[in-house]
Amino acid sequence: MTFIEKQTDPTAPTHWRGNMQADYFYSNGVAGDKLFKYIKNNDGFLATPCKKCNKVLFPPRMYCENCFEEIPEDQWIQVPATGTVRLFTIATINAHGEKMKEPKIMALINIDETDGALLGVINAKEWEKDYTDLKVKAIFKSKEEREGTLKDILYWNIIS
Amino acid sequence: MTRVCVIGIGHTDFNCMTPDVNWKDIMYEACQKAYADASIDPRKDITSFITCAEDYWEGFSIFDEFVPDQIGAVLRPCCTVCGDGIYGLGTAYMQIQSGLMDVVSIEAHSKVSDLLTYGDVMLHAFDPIYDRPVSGPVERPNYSGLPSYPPENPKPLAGKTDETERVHPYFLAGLEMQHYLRNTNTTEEDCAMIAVKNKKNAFLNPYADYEANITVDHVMKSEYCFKPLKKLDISPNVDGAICFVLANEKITRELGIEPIYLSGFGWCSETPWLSTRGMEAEYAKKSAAMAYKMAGIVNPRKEINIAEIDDRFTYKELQHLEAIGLARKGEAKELLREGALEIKGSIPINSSGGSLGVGNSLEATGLQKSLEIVTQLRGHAGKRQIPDVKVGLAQSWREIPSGSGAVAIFTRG
Amino acid sequence: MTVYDVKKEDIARVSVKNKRNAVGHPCAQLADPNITVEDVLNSEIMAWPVQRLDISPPSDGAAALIYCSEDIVRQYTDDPVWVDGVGWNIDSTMWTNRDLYFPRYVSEAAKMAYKMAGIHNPRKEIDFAEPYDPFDYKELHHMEGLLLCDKGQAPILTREGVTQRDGDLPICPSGGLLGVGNPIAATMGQKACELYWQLSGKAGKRQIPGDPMVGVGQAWGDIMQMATVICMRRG
Amino acid sequence: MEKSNKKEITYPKNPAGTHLRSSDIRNKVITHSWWEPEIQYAWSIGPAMSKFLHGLKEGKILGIHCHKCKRLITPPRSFCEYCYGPTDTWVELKDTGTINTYSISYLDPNANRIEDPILIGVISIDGAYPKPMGFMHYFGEMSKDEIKIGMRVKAVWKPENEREGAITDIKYFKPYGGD
Repeated sequence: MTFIEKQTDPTAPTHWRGNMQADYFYSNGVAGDKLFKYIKNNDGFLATPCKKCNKVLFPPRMYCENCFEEIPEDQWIQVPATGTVRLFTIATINAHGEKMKEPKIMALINIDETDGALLGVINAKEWEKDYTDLKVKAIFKSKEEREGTLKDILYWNIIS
Repeated sequence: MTRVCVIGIGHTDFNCMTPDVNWKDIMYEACQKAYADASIDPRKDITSFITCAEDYWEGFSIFDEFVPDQIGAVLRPCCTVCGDGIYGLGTAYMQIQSGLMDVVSIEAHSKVSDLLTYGDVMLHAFDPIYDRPVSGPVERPNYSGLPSYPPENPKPLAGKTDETERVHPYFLAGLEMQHYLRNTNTTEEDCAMIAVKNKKNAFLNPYADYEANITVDHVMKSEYCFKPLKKLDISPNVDGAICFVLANEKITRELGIEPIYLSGFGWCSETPWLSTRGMEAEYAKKSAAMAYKMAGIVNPRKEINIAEIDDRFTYKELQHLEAIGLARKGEAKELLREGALEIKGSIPINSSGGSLGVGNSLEATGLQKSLEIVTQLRGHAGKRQIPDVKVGLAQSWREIPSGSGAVAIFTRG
Repeated sequence: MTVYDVKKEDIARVSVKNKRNAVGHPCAQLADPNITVEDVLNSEIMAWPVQRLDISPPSDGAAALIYCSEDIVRQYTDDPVWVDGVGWNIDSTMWTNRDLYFPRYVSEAAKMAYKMAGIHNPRKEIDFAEPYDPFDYKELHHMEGLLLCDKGQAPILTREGVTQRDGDLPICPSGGLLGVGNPIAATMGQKACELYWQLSGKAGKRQIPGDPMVGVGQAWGDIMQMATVICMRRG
Repeated sequence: MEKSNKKEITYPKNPAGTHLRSSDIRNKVITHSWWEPEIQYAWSIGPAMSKFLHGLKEGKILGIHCHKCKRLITPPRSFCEYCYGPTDTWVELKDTGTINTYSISYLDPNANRIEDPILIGVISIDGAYPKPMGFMHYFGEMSKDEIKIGMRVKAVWKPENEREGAITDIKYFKPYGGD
């Protein structure tokens, strides 16, 4: 093992506390900027069709990661802010590993008219229910409060 | 081209916390043991050094700088791979096969007990624009250019009330588990059996920290954290360090070491877009295909004698088994129910106890898996030794939220 | 500065040269055709002896290169640029326990790369270099580490104009980090791109006269302890 | 071999990128996302550093010996990075030394300009060897014009009841005449 004359005093210091101060400012990127500017003024989304892969990509991007082709700006389309729950989980633990006051229903939602999906929180409180395949609709903040981030979507309401 | 051999392995014990030693000490201990195992002097005989570490786990913004001293690499070629230790094996493989290096040391470790905010660091790996905000409230930082928390008054751990509403990033595993169970008709009880099996195997492994004698009922009655994922479906974190020494065949023979070959290696990364990722562990499938091809394995189910599969969550072991072709889709649960995955079964999986039994050692996970395979191939596995093992496979995943992983295949000479 | 009695003016010359070199670079953030040594010496003091114009700014940016094997290179190009040698080396974490006036880790990395590239006399065989220059004194430090001149001689070569683009040993013809910008982890990419452009004759306004054959690039990292070196040769 | 794929490689369309000013963010010309991760650590300091910090609390600078390499190392560590063997005997060093290198910083740790510059540098501690061997610290009781490489310095300690087992238990190093 390590050195020969060892520390044997159990009252000696053992830990050094510190934090990593790291605040980040992320540009949404050219595609993200376009989407979030649209969300600020509309209750809907934009998507990008890749003609080569025959897929409508959502969230929109400048290029398709599958075929690596650029997607021209004139091909962007508008899609509604509705979707179908592909997967859900009921989360009870917060990031600190403690129990939250109330569970949250986290879902991966297939966005209508696209081949893409978005993570979201479902606004419901039935912990035993199966939410898979339910239709949901994004509920946005009021237009004045929107800041151009994903947090402009408050949660998703079940519509069927 | 030369073949690549494992000539030394070394590791510390794995413990849920290690307040007495720092990260340098555990790295030093593991490396020193590996170099002694290979009977080489690192300051003379090793031509290249590799560490696998990720800055946020460690708490340093350039972890590379803290590496050379304790692995013996001062004023030598040394690099840090930001990723699982298994990628270090791949890097070493390339360096040796190309003839650039003769003897390479690979180290990976976990000192996760130093990290007080594990969930937040993992959440930091999510896409900041499309995924992270969904996890819960975030305060808008102060942009005046001054850090908002001076050192004499650090931010309190539990913070403001809304911060405790930030969901733990493991919710993504809950989503994926649901997908897996639904698509393969696997039950939560099947997943519970994985926890039971691996924690039982860990009893036979002297360095494992989470051995336990539990039943399916125990797991089923543990609370839902991310339904359907339960507390005992999740591998708990652990500290530990592992070091491997690889060399070309000529040096291995000169040292008089019975060669264990690193005969196949593959790696793959899926898109980071959760929206288009299939949640089918495609990364494991592709990396295994690459490794099988390199190792000349045509029928993995017949040719592989033993495997260590990433089991950071119980369902992951089953999902990965199917992805790498050791079971057909939906068939992993059948093998499990038959007992084929037990140490005495036809294809023993995670005889070491896996991450569920040893603990989740973060970036050291890939090397922990490889360590078990090499120990088994050497015949040094003691009470958990599996007879007549010739070919073993280690597979590792870069954990949530990634779709990245790698596979290494070891063969006894 | 103390060990070799280097003048602040000679260090500032590096910054002036690189910011002027960057004028022809399409990605340059800090090109300035008219900058003088006085400008550098009069810029605000950050941490003496380092002043504002001695420092490269952190920049956004990305660099990409495509390598291919010798077997298939002719499918893509008739005049490849070869990667002849690479080297890397790291010194102890405990930087307060060693000499800081000669970067041994750079020289060890350079020796590894030169050996691979079959370069026996770097000063004669290397036509130009792109050493890492986040601060102007680091270019001088790294020239010595890359064994392109004797210890303490780099400032003199700079003063005599040897390291100018049309000099005998052009250093940072791209403009380096001081002129182009410092895209932290992409710096070696930036330098390797410049080696490629210079060696393939595609550097445009920045082209070094006289068809350079061999170039060396270097990056630096961590806490004064890590160096990587790459040698490229015209095909 | 078939030479079919050859393409002239050119610069990208917009190599210099898009200039973005802080006013563009303030005026919401572009949208952005922000994140302030909560990242805290309690690093185990390990047996060597523990003894060293314990020593500082008692007003001592400790070093550790490596017999094989004939080094007396400070800050101490549990192994010698040169021979890769364990280190052996603890030695109490003097709290005096020599300035190895220094800088005069006009910026505080958050890059704000300050009038009174911070003197900071590396000190070779007396008794530790081979030279240079020591650590980084602040300098005080000297002006920015006085400081020079090779200057003799001595530690100024915090009062005993304020020491907490940290490198800052030494307030700074001051000029030192005698030997």
